[in-house]
Amino acid sequence: MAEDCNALSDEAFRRLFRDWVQANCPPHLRNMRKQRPLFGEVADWYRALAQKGWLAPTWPKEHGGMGLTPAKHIIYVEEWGRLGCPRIPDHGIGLVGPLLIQYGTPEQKAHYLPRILSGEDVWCQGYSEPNAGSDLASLRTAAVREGDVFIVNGQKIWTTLAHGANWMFVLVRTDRTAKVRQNGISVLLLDLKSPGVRIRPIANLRGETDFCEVFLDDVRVPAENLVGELDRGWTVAKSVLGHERIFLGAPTRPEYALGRLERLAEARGAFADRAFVSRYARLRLDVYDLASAFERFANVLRRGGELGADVSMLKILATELYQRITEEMLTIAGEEARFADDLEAGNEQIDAMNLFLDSRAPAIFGGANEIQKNILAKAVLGLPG
Amino acid sequence: MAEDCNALSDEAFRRLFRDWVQANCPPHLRNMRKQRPLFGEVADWYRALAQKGWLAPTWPKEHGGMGLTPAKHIIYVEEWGRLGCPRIPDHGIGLVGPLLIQYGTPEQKAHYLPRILSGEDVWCQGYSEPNAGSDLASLRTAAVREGDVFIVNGQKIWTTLAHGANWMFVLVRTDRTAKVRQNGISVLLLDLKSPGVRIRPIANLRGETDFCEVFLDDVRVPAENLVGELDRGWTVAKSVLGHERIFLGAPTRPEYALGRLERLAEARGAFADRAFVSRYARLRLDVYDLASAFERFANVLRRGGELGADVSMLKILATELYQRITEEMLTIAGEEARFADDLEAGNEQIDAMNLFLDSRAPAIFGGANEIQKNILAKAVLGLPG
Amino acid sequence: MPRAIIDDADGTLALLRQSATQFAARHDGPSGLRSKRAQESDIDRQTWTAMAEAGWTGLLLPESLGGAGLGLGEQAVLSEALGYALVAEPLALVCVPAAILLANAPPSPERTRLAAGLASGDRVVVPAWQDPTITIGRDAAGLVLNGDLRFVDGARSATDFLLVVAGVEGAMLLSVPADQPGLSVLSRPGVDGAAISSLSFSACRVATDRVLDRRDSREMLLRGPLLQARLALAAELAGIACGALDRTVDYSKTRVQFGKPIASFQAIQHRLVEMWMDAELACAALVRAVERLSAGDGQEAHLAVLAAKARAGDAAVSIGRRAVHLHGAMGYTDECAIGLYLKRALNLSAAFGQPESLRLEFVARERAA
Amino acid sequence: MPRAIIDDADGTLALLRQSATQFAARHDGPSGLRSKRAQESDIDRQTWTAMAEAGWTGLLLPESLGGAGLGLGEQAVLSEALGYALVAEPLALVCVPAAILLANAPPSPERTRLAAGLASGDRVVVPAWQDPTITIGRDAAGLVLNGDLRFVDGARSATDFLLVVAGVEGAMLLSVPADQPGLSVLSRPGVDGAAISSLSFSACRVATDRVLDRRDSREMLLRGPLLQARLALAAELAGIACGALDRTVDYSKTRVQFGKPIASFQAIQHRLVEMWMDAELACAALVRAVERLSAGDGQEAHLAVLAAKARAGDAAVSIGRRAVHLHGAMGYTDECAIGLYLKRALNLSAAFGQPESLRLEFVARERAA
Repeated sequence: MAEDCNALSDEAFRRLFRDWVQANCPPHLRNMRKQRPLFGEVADWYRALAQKGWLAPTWPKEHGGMGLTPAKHIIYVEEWGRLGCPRIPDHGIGLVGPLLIQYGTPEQKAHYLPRILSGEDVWCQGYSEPNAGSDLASLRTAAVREGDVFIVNGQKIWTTLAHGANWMFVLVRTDRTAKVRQNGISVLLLDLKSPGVRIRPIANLRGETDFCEVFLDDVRVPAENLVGELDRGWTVAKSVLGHERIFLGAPTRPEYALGRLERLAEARGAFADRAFVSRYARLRLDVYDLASAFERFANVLRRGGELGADVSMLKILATELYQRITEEMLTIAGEEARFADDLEAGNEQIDAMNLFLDSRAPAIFGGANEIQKNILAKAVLGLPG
Repeated sequence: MAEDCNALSDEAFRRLFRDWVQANCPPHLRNMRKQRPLFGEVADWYRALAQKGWLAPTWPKEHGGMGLTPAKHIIYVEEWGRLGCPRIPDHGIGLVGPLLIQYGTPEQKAHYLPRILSGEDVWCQGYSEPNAGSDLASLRTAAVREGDVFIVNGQKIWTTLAHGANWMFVLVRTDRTAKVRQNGISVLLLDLKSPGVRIRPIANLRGETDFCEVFLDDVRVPAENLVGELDRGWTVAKSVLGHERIFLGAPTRPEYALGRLERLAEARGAFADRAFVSRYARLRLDVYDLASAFERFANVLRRGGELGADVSMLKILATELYQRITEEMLTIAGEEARFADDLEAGNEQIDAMNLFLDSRAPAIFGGANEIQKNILAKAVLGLPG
Repeated sequence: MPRAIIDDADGTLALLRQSATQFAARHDGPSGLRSKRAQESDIDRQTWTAMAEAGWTGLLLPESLGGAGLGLGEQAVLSEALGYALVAEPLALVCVPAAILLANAPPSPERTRLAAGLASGDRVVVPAWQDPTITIGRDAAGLVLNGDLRFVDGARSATDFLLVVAGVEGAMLLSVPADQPGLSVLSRPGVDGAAISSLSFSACRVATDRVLDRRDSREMLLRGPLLQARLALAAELAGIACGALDRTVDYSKTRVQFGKPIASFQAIQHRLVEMWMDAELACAALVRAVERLSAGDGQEAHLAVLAAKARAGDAAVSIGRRAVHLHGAMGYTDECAIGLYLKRALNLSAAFGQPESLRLEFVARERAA
Repeated sequence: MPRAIIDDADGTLALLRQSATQFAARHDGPSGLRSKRAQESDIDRQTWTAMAEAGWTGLLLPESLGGAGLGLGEQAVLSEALGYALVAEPLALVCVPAAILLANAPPSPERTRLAAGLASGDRVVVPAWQDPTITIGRDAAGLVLNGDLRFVDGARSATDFLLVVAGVEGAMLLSVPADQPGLSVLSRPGVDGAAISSLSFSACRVATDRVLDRRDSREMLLRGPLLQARLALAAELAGIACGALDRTVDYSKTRVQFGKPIASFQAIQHRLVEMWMDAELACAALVRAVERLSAGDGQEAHLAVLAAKARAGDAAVSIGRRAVHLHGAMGYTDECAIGLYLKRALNLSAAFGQPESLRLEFVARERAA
């Protein structure tokens, strides 16, 4: 797979990627209702990507990645979304890989990176705790060094797809005496097959089990599984997102939902009702302008710049818009908005309620929108206190 | 004028009041564009009310008032609004009178009350200061006792109709050492003809001069003009509103604006557009339900109860609704929303822009809506700190 | 915290509210909904029987028909209290319209039988009237029905259906036993877990003595039942709104982030105040509807009921949405009851007319006058 | 703080923005509006002359016609910067459509004369095209006009009008001297103080050599000018939005209540963040429109311009409203400039298509494709 994708024009790369996906992403996996399939459900797609060398868009080529520039990466993600490819369990590729590449020892890189690409290891991310959600720095899961191992005790929650993973990248407190709460935190690689690990899946509003509680009782983690410096894990964990923060506010999800709204409206004749058209027009323009705003930040990356805190605005806008679009679907569904299951629209099924319920999540996770506004107030507007 | 209005049924009183107003309120004063006319502009109407004995609805009869129950008072205010009677300079009747009746000396009552009823004295209210708006307790205008007089220095602002008044009811700081800022405040009656008083009218967004700045430089106020106890003025000032707080959230203004919107919409054929009808329906129902909420609090008064902090919700709802109705007027005005002057609607003039600008004020004055929400959060929902 | 404040001179309403609260303590609402979802059912017979014993299934039926003979105020308080606790048996959706349909019908043995069964809980008498595509034929034995009716609550548990259908002979109220040949019930899951069904009639024969009432139009048969059902739904929705609010206020006082309960953050406080105002508005609209409809079913009552159902529906759904959000990740789990409040609100807000169409109906009606 | 970020390889745009800012320091925007209101005027000749000297009245005119020959990007940056400072001379409303109408017309001495005058500032050339009720007759001397045109900016100061009218012979672009007999100008105050006029023609005679251009329809004449004028208005509105935001952020940092600057209250912070996001969206929409229209005036450009004008109009008005509110009582005074931002936003947002109708046009256009 010797293409140098970065050398292609944006359009050529977009075409190349699209054509290959059309040919290689199994049709039954396109536009899945499930937001977060388990590894087994999408293994074919995962392996096809791996074989092509297109599994890890941002990893350097020497580690088996594509080494895409941010500009090309945006195209990769956009087309992935537009073509309805299923989300793969991506914590290994998106989170663990970049972290190990930046902070890992040569041994860690040599051991873990290939196993991510092969699908042998499926990773999950152990950040949140019952009392450390938006306020992540207050985490309490503790790791105590005893000889060659850390003994880990505590509880993680909202651990996405932990029940489908065999490894967890976990934030633990290694120094309880640190005055600043962000200090004294470390990052460990934890084998979920270790004794003392118990995983309980949690059903969500849509009746799916995307996330889990993970209980850790005297779990022994080899000391060599520490990533980066001891007590400096906060920096490690925070450094990882980089330009990828832009994707939290990508217009993909609102665009998809708007397309579903249009289908439903067409099937039900709602476009003949000016009251609907007026409300639809507002949503349509909000999606259109969100895409313009996304471009503004994408251009920063294209020009080689780095994203500032202001990129959070995209996440707020995209998540609220996704909600409003799904609310409108229920409005035009009329009495049928009473049903849990999908609505008929011509020869299609529209999962209006599924999308409505799904849209509740993004405004909460990844830093609730209120937290984003707090950050923007300080970092962008320079407001006091 | 010997009717015992309280003895009449609600409907009978409503009819009596309405008939009398129709016969006695000069037609050219009905539905005035000006929200806050000066005394001279409405003196005829003021005197007609005074002569009938209907000028001071809540004052006890022995002081020349109507002594209305809260229930009857609500009818009085509702009909006043519905019949489009002009607002009269009412600080004397609504504020100074009740305060003197409750806290005044016999001499103060004997001297001032008749002069309010005759229109000889026109009062204004000196509360706000440049740095004490929503945070009234931080006021700094100081009064220092020297023998038989207080020497007053400072500045008041947003003093409604001060340029048409000859007396000001003023909050002053008499003890700068008080630890709680609400203490050490007193109430004085200040003759605006005194040396050292300077009044500067301030134009508002609508180009009218409703309010003024009042500068006080070594103004001498006789000590006998103190109302209530020295340093206890906060209690005096706060006590006055009582059941009248309900009127801050009366549906009158939104109802009036909605009527104007309907006329404009009818004249322009907007009711044929379902997009407008859908937006109108929301506003119509908001007005309707605001009236229901107003009734809920009015019923408390009718049953002899007292209003709690929760009545503030009416003010928030009424002021925001008034704004939204006027915004819709500009929407259906289309390109004509560019004009400052009135819009033609059949054989009527609709002052859409005037109402839009006017609607900016009530959400700010009388305690900004944000302050009301702070109060509700604590007093009604019991939310912490 | 908000509640509908209805004139209650003799304290009946307070007592009724108290019994509903006690009832809810014995019949947990959220568990009830979860078990309906698991069993794909629409009525929990045990809870239903207990409600019948309390006199609630026949609350609006005249005493002469075996009912409690109570009024709208009582129904509103009951539905509100049950909504508050999320006790989701379809009293408002089923019993209220059934009771009024029967009460309005002329006397007949069939009416007497059904009314008694409804009140005692022995029979589950379920109205069906929405989206009719029914044709009514005749043969020697009586009427022959073909076609469908949609959005029927409680159909899986029904013993008898009350059909409101129209043919060339005008509109009629028919009773049809649930096991009548030619009648089939097709169910889909409601968003809150309770099944909602369609009735399908295929050459279904109904004896003429099952015709309970006749009018010129379906509208005339449905007018009273629909007004009262919408009022009861408004009450249940107002209760749901208040219940979701109170749970969220409580949660926000205990949930600590950044060293403080989240209820101490001004942005959260203002959000909660806005939710509280919406709930208060819903209660105020409900009270107006109760008062107007108690005074007669003219224009004033119609408007007030439309306003109350629209307001309560919007309040319950939008408070539900914000409540889920304020519960954070916990709110997005199926384990937390707050999501059930939102789902129940979605169901009832869309039932018998969603807010947007009710508002348009209000305006059309008011401007036509 | 938000700004339209347009590709500026050679730094032209940055320089232009800088000159506009320096210009605004010499020609105070708020005072200019107040003096227009007092004098019932629509253009301040002194400011206008200075703008002409800067090359701005003919910015979009080709150099061959005496203009600066600059493009959309430059116009957007200029209009945005002037909007930010509330320098309210009608460049976007008057010069932009005038320049495009002239640039699109075939060569003629009259076109040369008007273009030169527009660029030099010697003449004030004002397009008039809205709500026409004009009939065009003919007599020996040429054309005879009767009827009205509405919503004409700068009409009181005009030396020449550019009429876009249609008759049985098709649509035409006509120049008419402002002092032509049979033409009268009726003005009303705009909400921001600048007069807006109607032109009334009563047997007004126009020589045929004043016909500058002919097309099959008014739409064909107006297409380019309207696209570019709407784009420039979007830029000016985006600037107003950003100016109102920045003033409010500054005010909230200095205004102290309850012992703290009001900017430290979370509810205020979140409101300001929401205003900032709206301003950012307006700038992003503007940039897209500049890019699309620079690449051609097809469907993509049309949609992007409609979106930008709608977004910027809504942003400017709604930021203006919230800005007035956050300024408290001070914001409700005429003395405080923030109210002028709101009023100017109201004027321009409603000009050449209000947001609601632009959105509907967007959807109609997109769905027709």
